[in-house]
Amino acid sequence: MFAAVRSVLIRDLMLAMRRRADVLATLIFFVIVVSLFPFGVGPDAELLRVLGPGVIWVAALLAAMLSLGRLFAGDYSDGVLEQLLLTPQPLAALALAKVLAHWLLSGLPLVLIAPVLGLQYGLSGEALRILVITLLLGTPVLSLLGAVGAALTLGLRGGGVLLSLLVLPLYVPVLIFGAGAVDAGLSGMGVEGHYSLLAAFLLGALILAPWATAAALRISVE
Amino acid sequence: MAINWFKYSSPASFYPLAGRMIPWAMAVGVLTGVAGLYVGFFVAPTDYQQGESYRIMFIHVPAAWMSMFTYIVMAVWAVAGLIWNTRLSSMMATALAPTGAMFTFIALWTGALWGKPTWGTYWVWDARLTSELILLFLYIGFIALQASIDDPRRAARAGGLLALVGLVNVPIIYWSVKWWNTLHQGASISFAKAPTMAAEMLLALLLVTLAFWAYTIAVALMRVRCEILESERQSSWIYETVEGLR
Amino acid sequence: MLEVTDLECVRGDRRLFTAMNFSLRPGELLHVHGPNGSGKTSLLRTVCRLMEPAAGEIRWCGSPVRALAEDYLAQLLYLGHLNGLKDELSGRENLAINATLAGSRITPQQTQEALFRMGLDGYDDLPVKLLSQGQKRRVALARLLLNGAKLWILDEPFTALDSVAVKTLQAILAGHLDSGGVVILTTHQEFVIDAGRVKRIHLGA
Amino acid sequence: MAEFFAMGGYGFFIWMSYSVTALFMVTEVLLLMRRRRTILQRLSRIRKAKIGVGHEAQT
Repeated sequence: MFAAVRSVLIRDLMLAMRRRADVLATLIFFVIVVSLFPFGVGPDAELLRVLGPGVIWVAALLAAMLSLGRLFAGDYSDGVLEQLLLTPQPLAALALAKVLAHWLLSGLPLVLIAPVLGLQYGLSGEALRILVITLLLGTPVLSLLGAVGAALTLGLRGGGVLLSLLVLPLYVPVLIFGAGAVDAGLSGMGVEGHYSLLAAFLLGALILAPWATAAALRISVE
Repeated sequence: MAINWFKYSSPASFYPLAGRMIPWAMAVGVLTGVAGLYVGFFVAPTDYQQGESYRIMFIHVPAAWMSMFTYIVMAVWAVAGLIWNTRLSSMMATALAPTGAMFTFIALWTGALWGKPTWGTYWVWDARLTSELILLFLYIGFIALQASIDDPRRAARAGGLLALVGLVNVPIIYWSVKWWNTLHQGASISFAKAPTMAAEMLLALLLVTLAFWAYTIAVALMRVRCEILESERQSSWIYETVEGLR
Repeated sequence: MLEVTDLECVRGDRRLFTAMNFSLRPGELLHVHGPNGSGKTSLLRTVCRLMEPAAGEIRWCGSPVRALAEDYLAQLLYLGHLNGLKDELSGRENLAINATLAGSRITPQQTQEALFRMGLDGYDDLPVKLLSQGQKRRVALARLLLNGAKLWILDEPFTALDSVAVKTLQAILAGHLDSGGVVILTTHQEFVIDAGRVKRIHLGA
Repeated sequence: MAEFFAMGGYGFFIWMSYSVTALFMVTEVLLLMRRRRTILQRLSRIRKAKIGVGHEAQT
């Protein structure tokens, strides 16, 4: 089973390396969305400092949406997904491998570049640290929950919009506690509560989402 | 699967049963609705803090209750359909969704109209309004997903799974929003306590809730009958049972 | 070995077939034929458990496949309309990943031999997207040589193959039947199998 | 009467709430009735077509 999980993971990473433009596009989208906000709300440093964490988090949600559409679409259209369903491996484990690959390719880069964008918004070192930790805990949840939506909307017309409609409401808790942590940390309220809640979400999603994704894939391939 | 443990789980026998139930449910709905409005407008006293504006409560609160109950009932039907692969359960879920979404919208709409005279603004990011808004998105997602799938079996199963995921998430979302709201707003506008609930007010609330329940049942049954007619157009019983086809 | 009883298949609101019965013993091949849209692919996908049957049962070696779950899948090899190959990867990489997922260990040597037998010597390192339609199909068919599955389910395996490749595939199928395997396939083409026994099912009016 | 409709100055909010609710509920019922009629008409056309060709309704 681990050999199979590893080979799916490596295959997805390998494919991404041969099609780097897709990975880069998500990252650049993230950077552009974050950088656009000051044009909308004005360059007031104080205002931007307050908005910063929220803007970065919302942009991360949107970037995740953008990349989720591709999570299973390629495998669906060339028949690889059928073959995955027919392997004598637990489908949830294979789905988890694909989600992990998705996070490494589109979640982790966002986490790494977020501090740079945070500087644009004048966030302090402490705020940046909290932001990175929450993103690190939160973005895998986005990938895990998003995978369920991506699997459900596979091959449907208007898939992208539909996917956002299904998944974005489910992201609300992650958004609240992810973006809220920076505020809580800076106002001295203690940020551990946020961390543990995000970790709990991650754990819950890690346990439940692969099963739901596997079930959704079976429904969509039929 | 071998025993038909519930006779009415087959569309053919449920269709006429539903037809007999609809007028009764409608009648109960209209009667309790009229009674509720009468008590609400002519018996219940004017609130000493909010004046007459609190009378919006008589639809706002029942609509909000309905929106949540309906979601749970819908999800339970959908999940039952997913587990036991019974067509009728999934159809019930599909039939409940638009009415649930409608009550969610009504709760939002009346909440906004109640908010203006009470809080001075149509929209506040109050925990209840916000989670109601997210609930509306969940309903719309369910409806949109089913609408974009052509194969009825896939639509039923995908909807069931989505409803299950939603059901797990609803408490988390509700609780997060509540927490978020108390953190940002303080407890300045808790209005559950504001109108001291007179017995007449409670009576009106309960009557309207009952009316909404009966209405939802009637409308869901009407919709389920349409779903059955559409999906069973190949079966001969349709042509034997349905009046007006001869 | 494989028994199908009273199988019924519904697609959308169309009833494709009802009361389908057949059984296959080791060394038997089932040729499913019928016009387009008669439910050939649906039958194959149902036997693979990609689709849930509306009614009926499929048994493998006496046990229902529903209960066997992954043990059944380990005995099964399915090749659909789609080749199930990643365009960006080479034939060799595709086959290696497929084998790992199927739970079988193969050496690069074996992959090389399989591709050679399919007449793809020298193409094994090219990304699949550079191959022709027939060459892609042959890469997909090379899986037959690298998999220990007893039950082969092949949807139109002869499409896009040239006459040499058709002969090779016939030989591979015959070898599989000789070693006690079972094959279900659909095709519009005539084919000759010297080994085993060929059964036929006609679908549609 | 006018006093009743004014609702102590809150008439606009109250009647907008109640009228929209009533409108939605009535519209939903009407739409469902129309949907049912359309389906029944289509079914009876299908039935007539079947009889016309000389086939009986499918069994």
